[in-house]
Amino acid sequence: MSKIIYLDNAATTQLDENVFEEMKPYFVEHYGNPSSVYSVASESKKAIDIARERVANSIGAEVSEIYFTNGGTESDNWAIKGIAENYVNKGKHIITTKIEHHAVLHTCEYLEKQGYEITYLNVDEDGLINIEELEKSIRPDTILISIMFANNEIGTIEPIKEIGEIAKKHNIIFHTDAVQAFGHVPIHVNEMNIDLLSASGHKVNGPKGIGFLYIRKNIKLKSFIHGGAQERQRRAGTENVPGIVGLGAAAKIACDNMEERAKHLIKQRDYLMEQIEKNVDYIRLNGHRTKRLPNNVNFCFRFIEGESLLISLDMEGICASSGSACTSGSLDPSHVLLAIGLPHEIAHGSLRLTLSHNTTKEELDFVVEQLKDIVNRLRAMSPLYEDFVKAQK
Amino acid sequence: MSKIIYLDNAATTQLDENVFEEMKPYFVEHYGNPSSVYSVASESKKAIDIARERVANSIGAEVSEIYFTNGGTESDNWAIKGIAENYVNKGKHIITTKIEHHAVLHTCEYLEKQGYEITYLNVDEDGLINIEELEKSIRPDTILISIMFANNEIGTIEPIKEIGEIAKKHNIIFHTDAVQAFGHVPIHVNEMNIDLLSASGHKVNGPKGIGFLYIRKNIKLKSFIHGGAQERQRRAGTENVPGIVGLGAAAKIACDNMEERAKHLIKQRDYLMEQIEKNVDYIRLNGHRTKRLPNNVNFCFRFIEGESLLISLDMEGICASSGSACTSGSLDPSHVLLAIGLPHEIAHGSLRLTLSHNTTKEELDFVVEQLKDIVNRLRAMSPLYEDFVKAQK
Amino acid sequence: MYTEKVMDHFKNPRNMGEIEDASGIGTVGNAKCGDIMRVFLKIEGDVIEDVKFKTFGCGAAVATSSMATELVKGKTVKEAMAVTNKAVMEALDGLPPVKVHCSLLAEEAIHAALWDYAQKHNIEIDGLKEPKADIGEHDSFEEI
Ligand SMILES: Cc1ncc(COP(=O)(O)O)c(C=O)c1O
Ligand SMILES: Cc1ncc(COP(=O)(O)O)c(C=O)c1O
Ligand code: FES
Ligand code: FES
Repeated sequence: MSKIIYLDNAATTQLDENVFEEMKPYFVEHYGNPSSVYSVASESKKAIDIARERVANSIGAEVSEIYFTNGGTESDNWAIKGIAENYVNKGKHIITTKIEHHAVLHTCEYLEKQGYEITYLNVDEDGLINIEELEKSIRPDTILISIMFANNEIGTIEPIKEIGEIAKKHNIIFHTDAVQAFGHVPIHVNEMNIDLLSASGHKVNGPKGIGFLYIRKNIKLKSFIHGGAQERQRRAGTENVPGIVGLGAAAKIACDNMEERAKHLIKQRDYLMEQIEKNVDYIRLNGHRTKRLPNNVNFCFRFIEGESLLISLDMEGICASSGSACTSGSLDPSHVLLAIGLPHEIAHGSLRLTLSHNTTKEELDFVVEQLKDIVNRLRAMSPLYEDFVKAQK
Repeated sequence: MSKIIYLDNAATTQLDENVFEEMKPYFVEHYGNPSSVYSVASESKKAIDIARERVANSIGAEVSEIYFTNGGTESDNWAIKGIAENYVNKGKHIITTKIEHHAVLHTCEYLEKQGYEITYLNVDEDGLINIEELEKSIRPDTILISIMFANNEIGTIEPIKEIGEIAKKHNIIFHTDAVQAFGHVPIHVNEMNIDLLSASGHKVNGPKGIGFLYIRKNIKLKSFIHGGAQERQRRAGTENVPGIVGLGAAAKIACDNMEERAKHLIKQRDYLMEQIEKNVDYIRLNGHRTKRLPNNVNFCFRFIEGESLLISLDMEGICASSGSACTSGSLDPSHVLLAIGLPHEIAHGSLRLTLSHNTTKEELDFVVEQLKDIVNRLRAMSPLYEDFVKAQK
Repeated sequence: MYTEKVMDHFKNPRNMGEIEDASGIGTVGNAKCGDIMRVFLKIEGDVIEDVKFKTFGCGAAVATSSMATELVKGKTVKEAMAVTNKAVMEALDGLPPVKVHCSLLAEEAIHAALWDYAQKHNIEIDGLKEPKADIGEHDSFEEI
């Protein structure tokens, strides 16, 4: 295993060298606390202002609508719990989907215990929600629609603009978890009628431990983390200055290069899908074939189990991920794969390959080659495959 | 203004070069998500394990009792809101003090709105709580005592061991905000009967945006940030690996050098206090003279206002802080200075100088010299001083 | 956080001090919120011949006192009445939003001194109202 082929960019990405360069001065040199009066701290303050502007520009927001957080998870928690608390007088009903990230789902489950009612929308076999079902599920006491921009496992991109229109029409606040979409596909909060948007630095070649929540001007959202007066009194805690600088730099690079990178990635992605489909039998593409993130490939390989597949790929230096129960930490395979209608035993054999803009065609060819061998080897080991073959005869 | 004299180490500290060196490989090189299966991610996992062990060692805790957070503020929020939620069946009464950091106070105020009852203990003129008052305020429905280890403004160290004994005797959970004490004074969670402890990296020459919460094994504390299964399912969100590494390294360096540094700092601190008292009239030492953080000096200078003092010091390259209303962002001066019994106009003229282990005697001499001139200049400008002088005649 | 002009007036305050035989003295502010400003006026004929101030307050409070006294010096009483806190802020190239209230104090202090002058000389000044925040002499000093 000499060379590593990293195809797990939906889990986390490599920090961009240029981003790191921008961060560096804010560790040891400009360490001042941005809340301080003296001029030494003004370097930190200025750096945060620039980062906030870059982030705001990247989603068509105003500077004053960006609030830095510790990551996508905190942003999701803040948005959902915050709206639940602030608008409780209007109602206790929230609409979301069955395929959200756990940061949204577990937050919703927490709220259910507090007496809130949550509607979990179904998705079709490609992972798309149904706009009519959404509209029908709106009630007079609905206070929030929280639907992810793009799914982290199967890559499907939801019809955000249509969802925003529905939300606006019914005067309901719309939050979207854009952790996977931010920096990868165009986002415009006004055109899409998004009221709240979560994103995370480390998914776009930025640093870990930093993210933001976009909060539209008119939205009442109290603090989730109480304390000092940072972030215009809405998010307490000494600012992670290098992290914020890194997020700003990453947002700028991602947006400046988005079109070009997406074009390249989509070509790579479609090539990889095509090659896998050409070389391996009994597989199923997960997620919508075109309405998907430019870097996401996800297949189920029947008769085999995901963790075995991952370990085998790892032995060849290939980093990937799976929604199998054996990797999910629970006894069930990924809730996303179940929601798109896969039976347990098929969901078990899922493999997610998420590319970066640096992924080469040679790497993809190597992966397909290895995958073919590994799948054959694991199937030869599989009693399910044996049964299947016997039944065929 | 060629050289900067940074005497605001209670606000934030300079990142230690050696700490930064330890962090560096985890930005661009070892960027794997520690939750991943493949071996590339094992570097991140190992690094987190080492950091957790270092942090645990620094407070005499077990490795499994350390949970990484985004900073002191999050730790305080989690501890207090978490206990409030988990032990609500036992009662809704919490005891804290009037001099806590806003991260504790504003969290308690939030809980008051949710129907909890909070007792805010008084402190004496030195900022010390009264153990008997504490014991008397305990009720059958008291679920938490949250008292800071050392105060961030006046540096007073509370009688933590005695508080721990009282808490244990009455079987009440004891949380301490040790953000200012951690790494500066010895902490032992078992000897001191501490059940929950908050700390932050950037106050001990570690990075910003990282901290931890110590949670004693038997304490039931649910998640505050919901989502993925990180931190043994108790704190969701992709780990800030370089931040965690930096916190671990900073904790180790701080503890390895604590004795030596504290000895040196106390000498410096006492020298600074002595020199100021010798050179400037009409002043008051804030905080206890000996039961105080090794690096904290805090005086009120009568007839002058803190922000003017800070700006004037800044012009000489000296970074300091004040609890004056004009710097507090509210119309009142620091709640801590009011709690130790200072009238508003005297609280206005407070100055906090917090040293680092690198502070030199020459720097302190320069500061005293400047301070003397500045105080004279500002008093010459002050209508209050004019009135005072006239009244003296 | 402050403009260069603000810093300049903070560092080198113009007209700082007292006038022994002032025609009018005004002290405004509130020890509770930190700001106390005292203005001394020397008025001859209808002209402000000299002006001095003393201020207990933040950098913005000192700078606005300094600038306000500059702006009224040599002016007629009527012209001095037209010096608003906005004019003072503009002359300082602006203040941070949280510091706008400090500039109001400068305007009030000048008005209070003019009021004192008008009272002593039994005249009426157009548009001048009794200062609401004149705290006069400071008489209580807690020992520390
Ligand atoms: C869709 C989605 N939401 C939220 C998160 C959580 O982000 P973070 O781990 O940065 O807090 C992730 C990533 O894990 C994600 O993919
Ligand atoms: C005593 C105390 N508690 C809590 C905090 C909050 O820590 P952080 O800003 O790192 O979240 C601070 C520092 O500002 C502090 O001094
Ligand atoms: S077979 Fe071992 S965890 Fe699934
Ligand atoms: S005098 Fe207090 S803020 Fe200006």
